[in-house]
Amino acid sequence: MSGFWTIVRRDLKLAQRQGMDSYMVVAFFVIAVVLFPFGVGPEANILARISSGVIWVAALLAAMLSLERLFQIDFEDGSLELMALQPVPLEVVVMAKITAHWLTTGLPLLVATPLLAVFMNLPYEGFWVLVLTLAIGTPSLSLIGAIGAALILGSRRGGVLLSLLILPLYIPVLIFGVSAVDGAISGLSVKAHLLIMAGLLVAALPLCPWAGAGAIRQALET
Amino acid sequence: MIFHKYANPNRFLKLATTIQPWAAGATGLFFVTGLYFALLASPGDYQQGETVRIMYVHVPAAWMAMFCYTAMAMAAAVGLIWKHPVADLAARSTAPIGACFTFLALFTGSLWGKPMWGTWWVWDARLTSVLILFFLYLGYMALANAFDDPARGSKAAAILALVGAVNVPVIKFSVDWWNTLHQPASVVKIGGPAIHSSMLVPLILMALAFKAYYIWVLLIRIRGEINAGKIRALRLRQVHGGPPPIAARPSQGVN
Amino acid sequence: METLWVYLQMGGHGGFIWASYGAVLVILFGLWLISRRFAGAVQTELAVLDRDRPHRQARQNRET
Amino acid sequence: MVLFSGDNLRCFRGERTVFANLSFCCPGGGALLLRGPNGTGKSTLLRLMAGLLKAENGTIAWDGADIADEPEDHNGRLHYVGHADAVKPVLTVTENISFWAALRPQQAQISDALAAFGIDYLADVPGRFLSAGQKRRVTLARIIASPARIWLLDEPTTALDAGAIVDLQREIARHRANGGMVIASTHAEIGLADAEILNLDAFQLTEQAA
Repeated sequence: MSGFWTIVRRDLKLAQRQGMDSYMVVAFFVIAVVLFPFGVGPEANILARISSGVIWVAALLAAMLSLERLFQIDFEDGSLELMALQPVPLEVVVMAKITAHWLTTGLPLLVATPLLAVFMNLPYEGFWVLVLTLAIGTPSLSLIGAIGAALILGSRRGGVLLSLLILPLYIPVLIFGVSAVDGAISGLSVKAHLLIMAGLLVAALPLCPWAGAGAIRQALET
Repeated sequence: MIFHKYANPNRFLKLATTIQPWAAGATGLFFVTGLYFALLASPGDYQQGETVRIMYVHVPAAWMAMFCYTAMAMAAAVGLIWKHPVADLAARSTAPIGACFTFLALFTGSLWGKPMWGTWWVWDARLTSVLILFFLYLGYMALANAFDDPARGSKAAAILALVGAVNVPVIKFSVDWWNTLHQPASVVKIGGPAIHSSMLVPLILMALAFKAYYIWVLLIRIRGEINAGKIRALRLRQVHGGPPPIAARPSQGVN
Repeated sequence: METLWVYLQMGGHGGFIWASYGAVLVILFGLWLISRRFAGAVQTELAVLDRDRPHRQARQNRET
Repeated sequence: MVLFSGDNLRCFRGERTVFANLSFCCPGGGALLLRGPNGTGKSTLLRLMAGLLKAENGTIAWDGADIADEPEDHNGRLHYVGHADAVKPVLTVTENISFWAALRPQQAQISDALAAFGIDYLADVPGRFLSAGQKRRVTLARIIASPARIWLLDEPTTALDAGAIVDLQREIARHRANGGMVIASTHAEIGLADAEILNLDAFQLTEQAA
């Protein structure tokens, strides 16, 4: 387990020294959401109606933005193959990198969400549910995205390819995230939605590091 | 036992050359009879009128869309687990065929929807999941062709196909759930409980035609892929073979 | 002539029906054509390479 | 006595057979030098020994046990130096080295490792300021910073100057005196005069057999 935290700490340190990444993701998130009032008009009730969906979609795109570099840099400078040659199982390495990714991108998104909820006129009833669904949902996004990030290693066109691979897989998380918020706004119970989202996360926790490690192993075979 | 890389593909090539004419013949036969029944020998539906004829291509195409994805995922699994070279190529060759059928299912569905529902597209659960399936095919094909080494592309794409296969039921479930929340008002339940036998005949014939077509084109594509692999091996040998080996060791004869 | 026209109209929905069948035929034929072209091109290239191989070997043998 | 050995290896990569019928054997304190022209699979063999690649045929064993059975155990007893240096530009030399050492069960003094390659004066310099040769020294210091029995060195002398090669010679001699093994592909003189030489040219497949 010490290997896990060693890698998490190192990735956080790298993110902090290289700077920008977290800010970029949050800035993208905010700007993407702010574009919508310009697109659909400033009527408060229309914004309120679409707010949960817009915030979720923007969060999803923002989380994906930084995924391309999750393994890419370590792959290019040889760090990834050295990590595969440590006594730490590669699945643990992948899990550690996903954790660091979530801490540097998912968490800042969560912090920025209340501000955007106010911008988008989100009804008060949906406010905390939105934050809660993002808290449960963004780790799933990082986990699923890691598979895509591992698969594109060494390919010719990384970024665009990644979105094509990952976005369809994100749809379930998006559906349950948004419908939980909508349910809360119209006064329904959101327990079922949240439980399903938690279920998705629990299923992704073992499966995604495993698949990601498999993808990295075959990428290192070249 | 030394596993020779091209022993299997060569045997497969022989098999393919025998099957291929039969598959071609079956495709032609089923297509002609299927089209005859679908367009001439079957009556219009009392409820949907002549537009029911679209069903004879739409439904088999949707079946094939699902079937091809399953076949692709299974071939990918075989390729990953048993490292069977032909399985990799089969998965890779299935993808474009599956994508074409998926596109046809969407396109004909849209053409059916306009006269039936008065709109080209509804976010009905079935249409939506087929649309996502189409995206999964596109992602698979893009990944499989994104590497300089095709073997590497096949492996990466195989993992994606399996991840997708795990996800397809989840996506289906979530789309169904989503759809019941946002039920569009205009959807008419199609098909009905009992399907008349006069409609069943063209439906089955077209389904068989599509399946035979799949086998036929699949064999053509796999044959192409195998030969492309041989070409790459020959080219690589030109590059890496360099000067002829000095000492041909006796133990390395043809195995 | 009249009956053919009635038949082609398909009770007013002819456009949709013929477009569906047309799309099916065009796409399936197109995919078949592309696949065949690909397989054919590869086969030709392989034949050319195979033909050249004995020459290369013979030349190498002469040199050694 | 422990033995690191490979038996009847055949490797298929990038759609061609790189080598076949290759066997090797390296006892504790021993050294193996891989020779052969470009493209004969020296790097491939080292990656195979590290467990990054899987052989088409044949096994690699440590003390008689297949390394594929317990890959993490095998990782714990080897160091691999490949073509890439894996030096992070934003981390200092010490941070770079201590990260890799921290992932391993045994650790030596980082300062000793730096001193061994004469880069102790660079300890607090971020990686982005280092020259190619200095980065190489950092990579080599990494393998000193945590002891491991097997050193797999793929062209370790790339970008190294004469002084650094002397350092490498001394460290290899010390490593072997402690019972370590060195398997290297290089044409430079790195104190492996008594090493067994494995010429990969002998394991190429002939045209008709391939």
